[in-house]
This record gives sequence, C-alpha cells and structure tokens, in this order.
Amino acid sequence: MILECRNVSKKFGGLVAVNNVTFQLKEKEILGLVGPNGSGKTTLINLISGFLPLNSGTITFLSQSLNGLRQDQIAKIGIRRTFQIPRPFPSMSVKENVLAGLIFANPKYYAGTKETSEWINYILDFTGLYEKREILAEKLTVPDRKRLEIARALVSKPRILLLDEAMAGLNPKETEEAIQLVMRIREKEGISMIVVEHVMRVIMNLSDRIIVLHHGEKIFDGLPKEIAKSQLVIDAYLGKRYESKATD
Amino acid sequence: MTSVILNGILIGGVYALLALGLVMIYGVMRIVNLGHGPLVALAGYITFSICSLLKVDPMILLPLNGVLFYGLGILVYKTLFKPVISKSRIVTLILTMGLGYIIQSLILIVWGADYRSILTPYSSRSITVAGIPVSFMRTILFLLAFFIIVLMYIVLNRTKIGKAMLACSQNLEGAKIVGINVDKVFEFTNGISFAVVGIAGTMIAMIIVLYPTVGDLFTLKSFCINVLGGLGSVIGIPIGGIILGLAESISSIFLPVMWNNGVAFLILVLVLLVRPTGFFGRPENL
Amino acid sequence: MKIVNLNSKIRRAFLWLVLLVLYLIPLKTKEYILSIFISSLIYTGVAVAWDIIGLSGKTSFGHAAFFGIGAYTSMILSANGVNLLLALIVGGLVSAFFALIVGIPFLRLRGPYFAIGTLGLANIVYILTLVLNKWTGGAAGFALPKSVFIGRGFFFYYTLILTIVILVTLIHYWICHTKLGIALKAIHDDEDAASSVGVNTIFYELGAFGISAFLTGILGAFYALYLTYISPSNVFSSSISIGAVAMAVFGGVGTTIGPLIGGMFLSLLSEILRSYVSSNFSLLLYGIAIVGTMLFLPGGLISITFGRTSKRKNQEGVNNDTRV
Amino acid sequence: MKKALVMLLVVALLAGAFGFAPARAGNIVIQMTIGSTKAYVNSKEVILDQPPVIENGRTLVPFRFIGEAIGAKIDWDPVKKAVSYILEDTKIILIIGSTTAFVNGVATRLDVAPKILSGRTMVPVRFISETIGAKVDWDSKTRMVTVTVSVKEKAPVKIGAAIALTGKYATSGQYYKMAWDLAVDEINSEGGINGRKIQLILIDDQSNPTNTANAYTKLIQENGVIATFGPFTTDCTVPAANIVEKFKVPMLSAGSATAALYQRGYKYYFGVFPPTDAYIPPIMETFNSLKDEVKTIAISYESTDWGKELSSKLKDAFTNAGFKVVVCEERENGGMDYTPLLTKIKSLAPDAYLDAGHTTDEILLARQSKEIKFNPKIWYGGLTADYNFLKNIGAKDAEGVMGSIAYSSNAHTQGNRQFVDAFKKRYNVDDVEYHAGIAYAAAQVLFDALKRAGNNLSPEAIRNAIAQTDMETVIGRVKFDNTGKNMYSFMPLVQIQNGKYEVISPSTVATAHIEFPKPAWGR
Repeated sequence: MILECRNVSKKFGGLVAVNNVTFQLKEKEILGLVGPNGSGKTTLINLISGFLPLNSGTITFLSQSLNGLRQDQIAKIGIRRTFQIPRPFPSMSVKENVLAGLIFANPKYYAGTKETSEWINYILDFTGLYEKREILAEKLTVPDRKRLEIARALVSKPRILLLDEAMAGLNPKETEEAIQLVMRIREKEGISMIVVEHVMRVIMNLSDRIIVLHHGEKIFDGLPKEIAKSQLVIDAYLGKRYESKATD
Repeated sequence: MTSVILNGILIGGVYALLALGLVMIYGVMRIVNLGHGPLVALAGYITFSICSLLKVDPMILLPLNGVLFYGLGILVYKTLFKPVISKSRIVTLILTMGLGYIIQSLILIVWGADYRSILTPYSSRSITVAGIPVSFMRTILFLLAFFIIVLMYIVLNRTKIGKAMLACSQNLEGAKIVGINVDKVFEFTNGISFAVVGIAGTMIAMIIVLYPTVGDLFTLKSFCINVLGGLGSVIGIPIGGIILGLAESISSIFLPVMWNNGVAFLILVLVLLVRPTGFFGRPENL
Repeated sequence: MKIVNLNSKIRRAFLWLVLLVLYLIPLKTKEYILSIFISSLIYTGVAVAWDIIGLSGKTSFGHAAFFGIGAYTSMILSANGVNLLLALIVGGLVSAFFALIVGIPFLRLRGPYFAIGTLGLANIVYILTLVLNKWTGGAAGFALPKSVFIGRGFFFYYTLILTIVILVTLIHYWICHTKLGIALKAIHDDEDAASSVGVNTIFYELGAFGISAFLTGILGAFYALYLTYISPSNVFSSSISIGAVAMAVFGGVGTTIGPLIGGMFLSLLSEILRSYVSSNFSLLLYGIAIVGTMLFLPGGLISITFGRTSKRKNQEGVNNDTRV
Repeated sequence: MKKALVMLLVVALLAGAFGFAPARAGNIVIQMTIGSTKAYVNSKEVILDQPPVIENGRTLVPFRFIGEAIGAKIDWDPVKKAVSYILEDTKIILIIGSTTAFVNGVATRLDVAPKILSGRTMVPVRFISETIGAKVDWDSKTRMVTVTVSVKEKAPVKIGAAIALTGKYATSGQYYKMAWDLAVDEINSEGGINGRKIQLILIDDQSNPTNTANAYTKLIQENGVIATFGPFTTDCTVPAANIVEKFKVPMLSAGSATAALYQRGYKYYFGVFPPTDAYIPPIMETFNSLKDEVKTIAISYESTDWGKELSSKLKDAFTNAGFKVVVCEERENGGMDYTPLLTKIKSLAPDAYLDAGHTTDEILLARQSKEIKFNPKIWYGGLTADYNFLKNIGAKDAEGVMGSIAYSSNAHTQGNRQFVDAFKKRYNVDDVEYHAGIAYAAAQVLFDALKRAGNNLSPEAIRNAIAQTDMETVIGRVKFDNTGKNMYSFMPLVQIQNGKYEVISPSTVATAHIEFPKPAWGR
C-alpha cells in the first residue's frame, strides 16, 4: 500500500466537492477513478497533488502525511500529475519541458550532465516524442501535448502518477496509443497510477481496480467486472455513459 | 474632522472620475494604458483652448469632448491597439507609454509649456454643508463620477453590447465561440473609455493647473485606484477612489501631511497583500 | 551540435573583441563621449538587472526603490569615508536585503497587481527617505564634496560602470543557462504547472528578485557617486523604474542581449535627439520610435537580428549545457 | 573697437535712408578727392584738416585719417619721427622723409617718402592700403581715390547651457531660453563682443542630472564653449557645476536658489539667483512692523531642497524675532489636493500663513484656501509673485496675496524698461516671468565680463572678469563674494493689490503700502 486517503473532504464555499472519501492505492496498481462531470474526480487529484489544500482528512504516502505540503514538495517526493487540459511550458522546446520535469523533482540530476540528457532522450523515445524534441511546446498537437505532459511527469521517476483525463479528446486511434503508453509505463517503470477517465471502455481494460465518485462521495470501490453489478453505480453513472461517450 | 472626511470623500470622487477611463480598457481588452494621464491632460487643454476662444462655459463642452474622444478612441484602437492586442501585455504597456510621450510632445508643440487654467465664475466657489465649506467644483465632479458609474453599470448589464463586453472580459475565447464580434466590442470599449477620459479631462482641468507633464500625476493616481478597487471592476473604482481620498485626508490629521501619499500607498500595498487582486478584482492567471 | 559549438566559439571570440574595444574607447575619444556612455550604461544596466526578475514574467514597476536605496546607502557610507567599491557593494546588499524582505509578500501578486504594488512600494520608500531626514537629509538631498567627482574623472567612472554592466550582463546570461533560469522560464510560462513539476516558485522568484535588486542597488550606488548629489525625488522617480521596463521590452525581454541593446539604443537615441533636434520634436520622435517598434517588432529589437532563430539558438544553448 | 564702430556704422547706413551707399556690409569704403578736404567713409562725410595731395604720381593722405578709417591701431613716435599702423597681424612702420618702410619688421621700398604738410603727417595711401590687403581705385576724371577694405567675419564666441525644455520643469526652462535668445540677439546686433558675435548653444536636459552632465561635457568639449549658463534645479546644477569645475570653464547660474551650493567651494560657479537667505530680511521687516496684529505663524513647504531650506530659515527667523511658529509642514511638490494640509493649518487658526513653493502649487493652495474659507491676515506664497499666479487665479482672488520676487517687470532697475518692452514685443506676451528676468541678468553679467576680458577670451580670464563683476542689472546690483554668490542678492516682498504687484518691503524700494489684513478671498 503506497498511498492512502482517509476521510478526505474539500468544500468550495457551500459546495462539497469531495466528501469524506477513503481509499488506498497499492504498489504498481492502476486505479481507475470514474464518475459523472462534477463528481469531484479532478478535485481529488488536485488534493493528492497538493494543488488544493484539504479541508479535512489525511493523505499519507508511504506512511508520510502529505497534509500541508506544497505542490512542489509533493512532486519532489514522487507523486506527479498531469492536467486535464495539458499545460506544458509553451515557450520551451519539448526537450526543455522534459528537462524541467526532471531536474527540480530529482536534484541528483543536473542540467548538462551526460546521464541527464541520456535519460531525457530515453523518456522522449519512450513516449514517442524524440523526433519532435526541438519543437516548441506551443506548436504541438493536442495528443502530443498530452504525451508531453506524461513524459514531463514520468521523467522524474515518480512512485505515483496521477493521470487526469489523459485520453479525453483523443480519437480512438490516439486513445489506443495512449492506453498502450500507460500499459508500457506500468510494465517498464512499475509505477502506481490513478487514472481519471470518462470513457468506460478505457477504464475497463486499463484499471486493476475502479473507484466511482458521485457528488463527491465514493459509491463504488472494486474490480472492473464487478462494477456492472453495482446498482448504485448503474443509477448514478452508467445512465450517463452513452451521453459521456457522445461527448467524447 | 467631519470636514476632513467630507473632503476625503469628495476628492475620492474626483479620483474616481480620473480613474474611470482605465477600468473598461483593462477589464475588456486587458490593456494597461500608461497614456491615460496625458490623454486626460489633452482633454483639459482642448477645453482650455475652446473656452478661451469662444468664451463659453466649459460644462457645455462635456458632450463635445465626449464625442471627440470617442472618435479618438476608435482611431487609436484601429491604428495602435488592434495590431498588438494579441501580443503579450507588456508590449501594449510600453506602446501606451510611447503614446503618452507623443501626446505630451503634441501638447508642448501646440500649447507650449505655460501654465493654463480654466477660470469660471464658480471655479473656486464653495457651498456650505452643515456649516462646513465644501468645494463646489468637487461636489460637481463627485456627482458626475457617480453618474458615469451608474451609466456604465447600466450599459454593461442592460444593453446587448454591454453584455458582450462582459462576456469578453470574463472569457474571450468563449465570447468568440458564441459568435461575439470581439473586434467590434473592443472598438466600442476603447471608444467609450476614451469618451470617459475626455469628459473627465474637461472637468479635472477646471480644478487643477494644466502643464505638459501634469498627466503623469493622473496616471499614477488612476492606476492606484484601479488596482485598489480591483482591475476591470467598475464598482471597485469609487471604492478605491474614496479609500484613497480618505486615506490622504484622515492620515494628515494625525501625521505630517507629507506622509499622506505614503499612507495612501501603504494602504494600497496592504490591501494587495490581503487581497492580491484588490477589492473586486478577478484572480489574474498570467 | 558541432556546428553550434563552432558558432559559439566564433560568438565568444567576437564578444572578447567587443569587450576589448569597449575598454579601449577612452584612449581614443573625448570625455563627452564617455559621459554619454556612462549615463547610457547606468540605465542599460538597470534594464538588464530588471530583466532578471522579468524572466519570471513579473513586471516590476518599483526598481527605483532598489536604485534609490543603493544610491543613498553608498552616499551615506562614502560620506563616512568608506571606500568606493565597498560602498557600491554594500549599497547593492542593502537593496537585496530589502528586496528579500518585501519579496515574500509581494511576489504573491501577479501581473499588473505586482506592477502597481511595486510602484507603490517605491513611493513608500521615497516618502520614508524624506521622513528619515536625519540620515538622508530629506528633501534637501545628499551631497558629497565635489572632489569625489573631480578627483576621479570620466575615465575612471567609465571603466567602472562598464565593468559593472558587463558583470550584470554575465550574471543575467549565467542565470538564463542554469536551473534558476529554467525555473524562471517555467514560472513565466505557467506558474501552476511549474510547481507541479517540483519548482518551488516563491524560492526561485525570491532569488531572482534579490539578485535583480542587488545589481540595481549597485547601479544606483554608482549613479550617486558619479553625480555627488542625489535627492529623493530624483533617485526614486518612477521614470527610472518605467525606463528600465521600456528599455528591456524595447530590446526584447527574456534574453540577455535584448535589454542590453534596448537600453543602449534608447539612451543614445534620446541623447542624440536632444542634442540635434528641437526639443519638442525630439520628444515626439522618441515616442514615435517606441510606438513604432512595439507595433512592428513586438518582440523587441532583437527580433530583427535573431528573430525566429533566436528562440532556437537559445534552446540549442540549453541543449549544449544538457549535452556537453 | 574702432572696427566694431565702423561695422556698426555700415549697418546703420545700410538700414538708414542713405540708399545710394555703395559699400557692402562687411566692407569699409573710403573715398577722397585730391585737393578736397571732403572725404567719405562708407559715404559718410569726413572733413580732413589736410586734403590729399599727389607727390610724383603717388597720393599722400593724412595718416591718422586713413588709419582710423581702415580701423587700424595707429601710433606716432615723435622721437623716431615714425608712424605705425597695427591691423590684425600686420604692423606697418613709416619714417618721415624715409623711403624705407617696415612691414612686420621687413624693410620695404617706397616710391615716395612720408612727409609733413602744415603739421600733418601725409603717407602714401596705395602702399598702406595694399599692404593691409585693401583695394585701391583711381578715377582720373574726378581725381578720386577709392580704398575698399574688406572686413572678414571673426569666429563667434561660443557659450552654452543645458536647460529643461521638455519634462517636469519645461515651463520654467522655456523662460530661460526666451531671455537668453533675446540677450544674445541684442548683444550681436550691437556688434557682439569686441566684434565677435555670440553663439549660444542650448541643450534640453529634461531635468535629468545625467543628461545635464552629458550636455555640459559635450558643450565644452565638442562645441568648445568658453563660458556657460547654469541649468535648472539643484539636482542638475551640482553635476553641471562639477563638470565646469573639472574643465575650468566658468558657469553663470540663474537656475538654483539653494544657498548650500555656495558652500561646495566651486571656483568657476557663480549664481545670480537670489539664494534663500535673501528672502528673509524683507519678510521680517514687514512682520516686525505688524507684531501687534500677527503673533502666530503657520509655514508649509514643498518637498524640494529649496523649499526645505527656505522654510527652515523662515522658521528660525520668526522664532528668533519672537513669533510663534505653530506648524511647519512639508508637503508634496506638484500634487492635486492640498485641502488636508490647509484644513489642518486652518484648524490652528494662525495669523499668518506662509508657503515655500512654486507657482502651480501656489495656485492650487490659493484656490483651495478659498474653497475652505481659510482667510489668515497674511497669506504668503513663496513665488506667487510670478505673473503666472495672477494669470491663473484672477485679480479678484489674488487680492492681498504676498510673495517674494527675484525679478519684477516693473522694478526701476537699470535697463529693465527696455528689456521688458523688447521681451513683450518679441514673444508677444503680456508680462515677463521672473525666471526670464534672472536669466537675462545672468546674460548681462556674462556679456559684461566677456567684454571686460577683452581679446583674451580664455576661460580663466573670463572667470576672473566674472569674479570682478560689479554692475547694475535688471535684477539690481550684482557683485560676487568669494563663494560666487551675489552679495547684493535682493528678494523684495510684494503684494498683489488690484491686480498689480506692488513692492511693500524693503521700504527703500516699496511701491505701495501693505494692505493688511488680507481681504477675504474674492473680495
């Protein structure tokens, strides 16, 4: 067990975005986080990554509490996230982006050393961005931006990777590539992941375990194949499935 | 004490009038107009010339200057702002600074460096409110500021173009998507803002002495007020203005007068440290 | 990569040549040329120093505060017989110290709020200088004996300011090519994303702010010791702050040469205009020059010479460092 | 000197009705007829006490006449019986009765020797003329000799200054330019300095000290000015003074009233602008005469070196004289709203209010005093005596306001009338601003010094000439002490009475009696 959220809650004014959610993430596990829009998936990611402060509850990483840590500190201890709408550094080249992703989280890598650039090139190759390494990030296509986000996170050898809709807005082919990438990451790097997704198909064949959020509350926590059996989920979520598919 | 507070509020209104021309340019177009002060001064000089030529009351020129500066606003938008509006904000910043220099030199060339004032029979009259002598002109300016603010508010919330402006100010991309002609909106915004500057300048010119660099003073004050109230917030302006006015007035009771500027800026800074986007400002994401 | 290395070799050689020429200028020219260079270099130096915090996308309108603090510190020190170099450095240190204190709250501000906030800061310092007239002499200003200037003369001051500005430039360049530079660039692009990759934003911004203030302070100190008389309204005037921004943007922000070129260009331009064009029109032309450049070269002057390639060059510069 | 006069004559004649005058400007045409005592210099008749004669083919003329006519320095040595002419670099010596003449020491042969006719030395005109490069024509019909001396322009005397023509202080700066331009044109129309025109080079420094420093270095080194006027404000004056001191070029400042400047031990810096201590005596004279009515005094001052200095001197003077200074407030320089200050002072109800500030602020202070009905018995604004104050506030509101003034257009100082008229005429303004007056005085002093320095226009010589100045100017007598300060600095106290500035103190020059107490605003 690498990450644990206990009774995590977050309020925005009156609105309760995440309500008393408790779950665990095991080593090398891919945890699917699903739920309709506004069910608090992204908020949960923001809480874990330290992008937002908690209202109550505790988040512990390898028995170390993350409460009150800044985003950059959490990134340093090995929890990295991607953004729903990719946010690479536009005025930097792909390579610089990845470099930036590495040197601040892993102080043992210095800009300019041989091993640094070799490692960066490996990641670029791994994520299929090597050819585009000199291009400015602002010039990249959406799928490439999403890849770059993953590469930027991956390069720092995180223990946990938080993928916030890394596949939203991709066409089926791109989605397939992305899935392959995530799979490769798990196999090669052995990183635990929390994957937020709309698209059930993706989640179903990606996740080892699935958590369903609804109005900020956890209504399901189990294996993908069990999910169809859960009445709660069917009521709350599957009804929206086709709709959400349509939007994809 | 009461007289001090009263004056603080009135001068606050004057400051607000001074600052109003900036609020929409920033709110809608995200342009920080460093040429603001010189523009106000220009309006003043124009008023001065017409008044001394035609021997008419400056008040009559309010609409004229309004229209004149509306035109100027359109012109400036089309020639200067439009090409750089998409560029980084700092570019427009320096551009407007250059614009300020140009206006200043034009004032020097056309009117020379002499001091100019617009004197009317009622210039430095005062009315007595509850036994306290109160500047007549400042009262007028205060009311005018109030009037313009109400007008802006109505335009923004009741009219179609106003709603379009709000849309642009909140989410430009969104506004484009829903089919708002952003260019037209910007044009109108700039026109209106300049018109307000023209009107403000006409009035301000009656309570100060005009000289070519007088605008710098206006720019500084206007920006403090805008930031204090929250950039792009119409409601923030009077709040910012009055706070600044009161700060200057009240502080000078207890402290050496020289400090009142310092106190004003201190308040500005403190407000920013508590509310990094002023009173009514939306969070900037830069 | 080899080509780039060759390029950079040539570039380096060229730079050495330029430096040599700059230091030899006094041997061939009259002092009035030096005096023009001295003043231009002072303001250019401020522009480059300003751009160090500018790299993070923060637009400071308050650098006059650091300039003035440096100026007054050095004045007070030299009035008490502290030697020049020490006065300069302490001037810078005091500014830096001040910057580090105010930086913690101020750097939370973003965009125009930071700009106007720092502007307000400069004005507060200005008022304080007037108020603390026991030490600063208040509005009466602060004077050093005329011998301070006459004893040294232009050659001395030119060499000194040239060296200072070169150091400022080197520091700027060095920052651009270190972790700090990458951090600032990241913050400039997207503050949240930056912290999501582990950049401690406030730490790096504070560092940049401090260095920027330190160098600005030194330049202010030089300014004071050069003129031998300063008054608050003069060293804290917003024209110093805004001037720095204008020069940096005019040349091209976020690059080392940008502010350098912009600063020298604008200073010399105004110098020439004022000496050879009737005054009203000189101001007009100055304004037109700025507006024109912003309209047609929003990237600043450097976008003429380097343009698109400048960006790639920079990246290859970084790549060099990551490779070799 | 003579040459200058001749030149002037030429100009006068060309301008005058003598339309037929053949001479071109810059030329001296001497016409004389054999046997006639009537000769003409640039067609102006001159009566000779001995007519020209012909001695074996050569015309002889009185040596003094021709010498003066060509503008040479002439000398007569009775012992050697020798006459000599010195014209620029040529020296001619002729000995009576000898056919050997000496041109710059070189012996030269003459066809005919100089001789004495009825006590007048007669010399061969052609020889003299041709030696100094003049043209000689002989008209056999009219028996007239025409000598044409072409006078070449001398290099101008260059002086320079940096002054604020744009930027914060452009308003004051322009008056300096106006006055100096006028003064220069005047002196040049009078033939300049020893026949050399004055050329004034002005550079706009935008009141930025580094610009000022550059400007003066450039003026001295590139333009080669031999004397300078000072810039405006102390901020700019100190660096400027440093530089003229370094290059040993004299500076005549009209731009800084700070007394502290004179303690910096400058050798080449001289100032005609009355320093702050000059304000005090006239003010005290008035206040002492009002001791019974005026007891409490409030002072405010702009936050500049000048304002600070003046106010502190006022405060000391008043306290020593037994007045009670209730408050001495520093205030912003060039602000918008002084009501807080005035309200504060009003609440202390002082008998007299004095502000040490400049015109724009005084205007606002007066207006806002009126607005809050602040009516002390004495309302003094440092430089309200600048006619811009009156112009921008109107006679009605200005009634009774007091101020000090370094220069007044209706002062009965020497040459003031002409200056005022010339100034008004040239710039078509209704009055002369005081900065212009002081600037003009500076020009008067400098030009006088240049004249006294004579042909040796070395900066050192000019500096000494300035140091020895003791003359009447439009701002009164000017004589410098060893710090370069005008020891006759004079700052009368004036009051606006029915729309005119009346000097009320010192009594020696008073033009009117004080109007006390000051009437309420707008009465």
